[in-house]
Amino acid sequence: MTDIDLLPSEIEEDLRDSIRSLLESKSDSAFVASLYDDPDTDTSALDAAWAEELGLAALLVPEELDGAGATISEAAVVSEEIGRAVAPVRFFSSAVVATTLAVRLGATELVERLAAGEAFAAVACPATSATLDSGVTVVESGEDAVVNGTVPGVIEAAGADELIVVSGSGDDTIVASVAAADAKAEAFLTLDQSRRLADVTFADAPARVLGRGAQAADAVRAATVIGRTILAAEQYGVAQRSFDLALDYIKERRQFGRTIGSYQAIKHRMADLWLAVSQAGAAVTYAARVASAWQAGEETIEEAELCSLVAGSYASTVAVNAAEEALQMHGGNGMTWEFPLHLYLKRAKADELILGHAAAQRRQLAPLIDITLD
Amino acid sequence: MTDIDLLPSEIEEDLRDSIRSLLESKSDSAFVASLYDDPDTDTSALDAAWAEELGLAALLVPEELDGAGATISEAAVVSEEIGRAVAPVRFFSSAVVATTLAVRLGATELVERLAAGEAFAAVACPATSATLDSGVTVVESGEDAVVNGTVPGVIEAAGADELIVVSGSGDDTIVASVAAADAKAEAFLTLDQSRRLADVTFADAPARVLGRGAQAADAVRAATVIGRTILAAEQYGVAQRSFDLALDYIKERRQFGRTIGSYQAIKHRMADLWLAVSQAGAAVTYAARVASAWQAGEETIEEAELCSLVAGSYASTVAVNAAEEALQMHGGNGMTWEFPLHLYLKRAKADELILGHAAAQRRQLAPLIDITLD
Amino acid sequence: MSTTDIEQELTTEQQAVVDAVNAAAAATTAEMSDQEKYGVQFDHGLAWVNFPVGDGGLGVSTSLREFAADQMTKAGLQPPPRGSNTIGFGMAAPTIVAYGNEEQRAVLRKIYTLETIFCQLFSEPGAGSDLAAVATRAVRNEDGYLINGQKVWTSSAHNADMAILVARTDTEVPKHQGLSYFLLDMHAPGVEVRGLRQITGEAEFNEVFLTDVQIPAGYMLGEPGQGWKISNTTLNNERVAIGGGNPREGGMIAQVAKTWRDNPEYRDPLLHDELVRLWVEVEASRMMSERLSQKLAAGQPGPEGSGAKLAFATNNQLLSGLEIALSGVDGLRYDTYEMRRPVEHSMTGRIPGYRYLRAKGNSIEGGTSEIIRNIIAERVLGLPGEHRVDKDVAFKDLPK
Amino acid sequence: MSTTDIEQELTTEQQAVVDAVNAAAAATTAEMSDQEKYGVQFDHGLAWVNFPVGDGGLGVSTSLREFAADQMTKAGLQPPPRGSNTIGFGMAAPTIVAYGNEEQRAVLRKIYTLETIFCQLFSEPGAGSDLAAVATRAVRNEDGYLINGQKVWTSSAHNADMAILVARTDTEVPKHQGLSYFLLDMHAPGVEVRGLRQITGEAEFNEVFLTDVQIPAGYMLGEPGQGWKISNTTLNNERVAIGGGNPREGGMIAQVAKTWRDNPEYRDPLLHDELVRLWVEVEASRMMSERLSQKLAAGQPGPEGSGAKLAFATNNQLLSGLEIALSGVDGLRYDTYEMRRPVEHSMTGRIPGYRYLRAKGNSIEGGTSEIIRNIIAERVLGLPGEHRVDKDVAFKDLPK
Repeated sequence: MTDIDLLPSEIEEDLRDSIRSLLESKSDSAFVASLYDDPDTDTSALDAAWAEELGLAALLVPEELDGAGATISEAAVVSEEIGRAVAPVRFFSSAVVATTLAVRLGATELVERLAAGEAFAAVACPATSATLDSGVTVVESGEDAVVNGTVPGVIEAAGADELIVVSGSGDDTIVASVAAADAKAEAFLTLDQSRRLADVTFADAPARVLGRGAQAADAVRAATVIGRTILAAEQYGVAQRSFDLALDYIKERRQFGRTIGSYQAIKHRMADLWLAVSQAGAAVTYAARVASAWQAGEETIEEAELCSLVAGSYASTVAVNAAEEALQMHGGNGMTWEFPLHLYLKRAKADELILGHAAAQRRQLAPLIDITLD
Repeated sequence: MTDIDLLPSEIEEDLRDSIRSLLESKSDSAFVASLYDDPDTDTSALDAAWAEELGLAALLVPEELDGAGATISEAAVVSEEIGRAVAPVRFFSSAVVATTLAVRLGATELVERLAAGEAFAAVACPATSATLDSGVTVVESGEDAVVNGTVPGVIEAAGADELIVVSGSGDDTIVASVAAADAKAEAFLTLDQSRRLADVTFADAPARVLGRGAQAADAVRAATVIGRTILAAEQYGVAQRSFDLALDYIKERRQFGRTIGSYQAIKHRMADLWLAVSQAGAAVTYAARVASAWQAGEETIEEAELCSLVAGSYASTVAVNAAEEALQMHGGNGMTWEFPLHLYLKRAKADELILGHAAAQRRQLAPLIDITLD
Repeated sequence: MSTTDIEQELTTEQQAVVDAVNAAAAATTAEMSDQEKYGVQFDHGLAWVNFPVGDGGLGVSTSLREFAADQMTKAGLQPPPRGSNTIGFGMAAPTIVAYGNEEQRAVLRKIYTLETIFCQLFSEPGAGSDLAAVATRAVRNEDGYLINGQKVWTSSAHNADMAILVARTDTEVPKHQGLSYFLLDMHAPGVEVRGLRQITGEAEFNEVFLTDVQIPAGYMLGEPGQGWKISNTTLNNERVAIGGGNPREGGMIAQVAKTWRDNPEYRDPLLHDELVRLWVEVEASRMMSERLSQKLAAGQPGPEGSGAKLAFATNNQLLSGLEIALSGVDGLRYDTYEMRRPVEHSMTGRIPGYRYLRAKGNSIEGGTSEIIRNIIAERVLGLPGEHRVDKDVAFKDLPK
Repeated sequence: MSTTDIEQELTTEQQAVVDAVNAAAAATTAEMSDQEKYGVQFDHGLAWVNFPVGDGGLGVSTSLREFAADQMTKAGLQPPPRGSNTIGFGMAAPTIVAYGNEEQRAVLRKIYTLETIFCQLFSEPGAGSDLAAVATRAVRNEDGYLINGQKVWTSSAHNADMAILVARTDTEVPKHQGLSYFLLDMHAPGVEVRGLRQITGEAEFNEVFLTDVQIPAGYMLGEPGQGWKISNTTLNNERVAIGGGNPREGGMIAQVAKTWRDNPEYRDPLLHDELVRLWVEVEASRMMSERLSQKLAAGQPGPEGSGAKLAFATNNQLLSGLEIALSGVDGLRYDTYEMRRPVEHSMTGRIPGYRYLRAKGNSIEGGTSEIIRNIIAERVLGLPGEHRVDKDVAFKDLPK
């Protein structure tokens, strides 16, 4: 194992400031709440701001493809801030998972459109699936293919310009891309409206093959490991902000003449929660640094995968606990639409299932740490 | 489902008083602790007192066999008191499980010896097994049989006069009895010295067949259901007494000028624990009453089995939690040999594994409540 | 168990009930409106048999209520649905009969006949668990009292005709001493009701803004300063009677077990164990409630009621959280976030996401789980109360 | 990272260390006893380089301790094993150098040469978490102080020559003000040491009974009434430096993972998930400690230390409890309950039952988990302290 530096770099802190102030100005909690009342709320200004102006769509694109060539750690900081703001930003689905697939498969033209913020892509797998597999039929013919089937609950498929389909495993893996116009993506009302889902139907949809075989399988694995790491960072952001909101509230709110933060039962629960959130933060930073080291050729993908599963399974549970505890500490106010807590609860609960729930992730981790059931 | 009365009967309360005062006089915590220092401490006076004088060895023996013909509910009260006193009393192994087998198989002569308190019996299965199966070879020849094999960790095998062997399942079930002199029972030092275990070896041991086939299988099932119910009652007794000890302590012990029971974090944990212990008590009483109704022909064995698994899986976890919490609330004093808490912790932890840990019991329960995995 | 043996001799009180039922049945005709029929029942003392004669009762013991209900059913007398006036029946009536003067008690008949629907104006943004922190002012003037303030968590306020109200008449004394208890006409000028939107999207409850609302002096229940004492009478009546006789696998566990059975594709050993574990928790809790109801029937009140509320909240939250994971992508579908005002809420009618969100309120409404744990620790276990800093300070001097 | 580049210019302080090491090496001969060699190191200021000259130090900054250790190793100078005098090195020496007069500081050399082994007499049966409740009396007489009382949880008391002692010199003032700090000769008449048997069977710690023990007046450290302040200096030194650089799957998790791997017959999907979940917990906790040690190295102290202690206790207890279930019948075998006095305890050398019982102490020793949660809530999160009733009352008037 390499020595992993866990303290924030100056670049990361600058990036954090940029994305935080962008989200504060363009995606405050009232804006996020408006997506629940009107799913068609216009988010194009926000899209342009993060993807193009701040250049985050190109963050993980290598410099040789005119991207920023940033590290996974830098992307994790962005994701953490998105979690803190429960922002309706397609960073995870388009700029991380889809972009990683496109970069790794050398789909240069697609990478360029994504990096420029001109287009967004979504990987067509069910939001709650532990893998990126689309579960549809892909019939190849040279560089082209035809796709048939339905994928329920695809993250941010509505409004995406390209839908990436993953089929098969190992040497039989195929990754193909379908233009949005050639598929039907029906968005539905989601528990968490800050990350909308859609049912996607492909009916003899024409597709372009981006990769196949072992190379495609490697790309899918890389996108999964990186995606899980970035998602864990988001979950940590949700957890930390929920905790902060609760801490602020209990320091102010008085009942029986004392702040409720002076009651020992509350204090002890907050101490336990602080520990859990702090550990989640450390695990996430560690996973992101290891993934960065792997990207730089200084670490194995096995280690990056292991750390992503540690961070993912841990942060996913902590985020839900933090949002639930924060709501309870707000008492009746926590149950109101007016307070922003519900936005965190909904995001945390939906995030908990993305790329597999915690127990499913632990089952993936088990063989990597030689604690097998059979 | 019949209407189950959950309030104590007068007979039960009288029985409770008798066994409690017997254990207070003959098996206080100093006596129990002495079994850790000298495993050969003489318990014959205690054996005579509960088994013969109080007649508890005959409690579950039908009146037509000169027993007390008591209900499972009455036996559960005895067991609860044994748990409250962490008494080294072979009620569960000999007077409940072995006696139920002998009664159900019509082994009249054995029943009479057991009922009179002249002899004690143990079922030769590993303490932590979810079934009574001995896992040894039994070769029949008419009413006789020969037994070969080793059974690790048999409850109270050392000092038993008869070892009951269970082999096979369904129509292939055989239950046989081996005289202690014909087997080798090596007691070992046990985490919980109030219920000692022994490794038992049968080498061409002559045995008497008590029952075979479906009748034997039914008897084994009945003994398992009743045994689990009685064990759950003991676990509830351990839990309730651990809770009581903690409550007494935190009302007296002062730190920082206040009783530690005045600190809200402690209060809330005690409230949660009170709830769990109270629910365990209700589940145990319910299971015992249903088992009594089944014995009286007014309930099905399926319902008795279901309730025994509810009570068993629940009380087993609660007892460990209660003993652990009680120890923590005693601070440093809880870690000392001088305070009796460790006796409860050790009994609760060992009991947790008897007849299968809680998750194993839940797996047995699942099909009975139509929540199956496959 | 509750039906008397017909052969058995009736007690004097039972006989009084039987006589009243017979008389009411004789006085009831098929042509009467429901309201008129309820009026006949009230006038014969069958509204609340334990209330005094003239207030809708017969002055018999409370334990005869169930007997009276049975007799009424047998005689074909249909009582009004309590759910149409929950606060009226459950909170206003017992409080008014205990503290109201003759004029005030006149409303009892209208409560029973459903002419006057009640709501409750107790909680405030700054007074939740700590009800005695009520800041709504009631200032004496020549016409009575002028009310100003804001109330919250009021159910059915938009349908209510009258309210029971706690307001502060004196800020110079400690907080528990300066409260008074009023009846309030919800149609009076200055009463504004707004739906309070919840995290589920809908508004089961309301905020009520009271701006220069004039109340006649005669609308005060009891004496000035008795508000805390009287409101505790009301809240003690709020405590839901613990069921007993609940079916196995009822409520939320039934819903989630059904989801499990209906969705084999998302089964998983961990989720399986968690579901069975919660099934056992709910069953153990049910048995504790069953025991409590048997104790109550045997005249032995027990402390398990608070425990049942705590267990209910915890189990509902864990189960509804689990159900989402058991539903795959469908667990993330939501039906509607539209701001609606439901007549009543049901945990089983909608989707897993709604149940998950709504169940979060179970550990807050009717006393937070933290307050319940305090109650168990102090009243059941006999542990010391929390340190209080607000007992001897004038309300106006307390930090807000 | 800590070794300096040889090419690099040495600072003045570093040069002083190098000079002292060279001089000590020159003064050390192969014929010397270990004790003599340690004496040479002390006399050259290499015992604790940050201590003043004459007290075993060179008066350089604390950060040079690691540099000095490296230089000594390079020069072949072997320091004494700290584990042979843990309390002497870790607690007594820093306190004595801070508060001791010249005569008292003379013991520093004997601590370093291992001639004087120290133990600590702070906790009492009635003063655990609440150390300021110490009731052991120190009464002034013409020969100094007469000590009476009982101490508990004293490790190595039966091997110790000297103790650091907190006792009460004044009962008329509030509890924190009446304490004083002493050195005590453990061989003095009236000092009785008894092993304190633990739930594991053995006695790692002792009770120490002090009956009319006479202490010279010169054995008091600091002034009368300074005991609380000085003992806090000591306890701050007790805080174990959080490791950093700990290996993955170290300690208890290594043991339990091994048990899993070695016992395929008891595997079960639930126990499996619980083990992997705890593996993840321990790994997350390790990463938090790793980050803390990096922050400390970068001069940014962080609050994670208390969290690491809390997590350690919880994880050890859950893991050791799980290990018993993973071991089947073997989980119930115990090796010995004999009352022994182990030199040191190890979690990995014995059987699962021992680990389960011993780990229960992890949430009590060195500050209970309840105290740690208070510390996190108050010092890290800035929440209010607990209500105190004992701050302004004379010790003699406090309820005991």
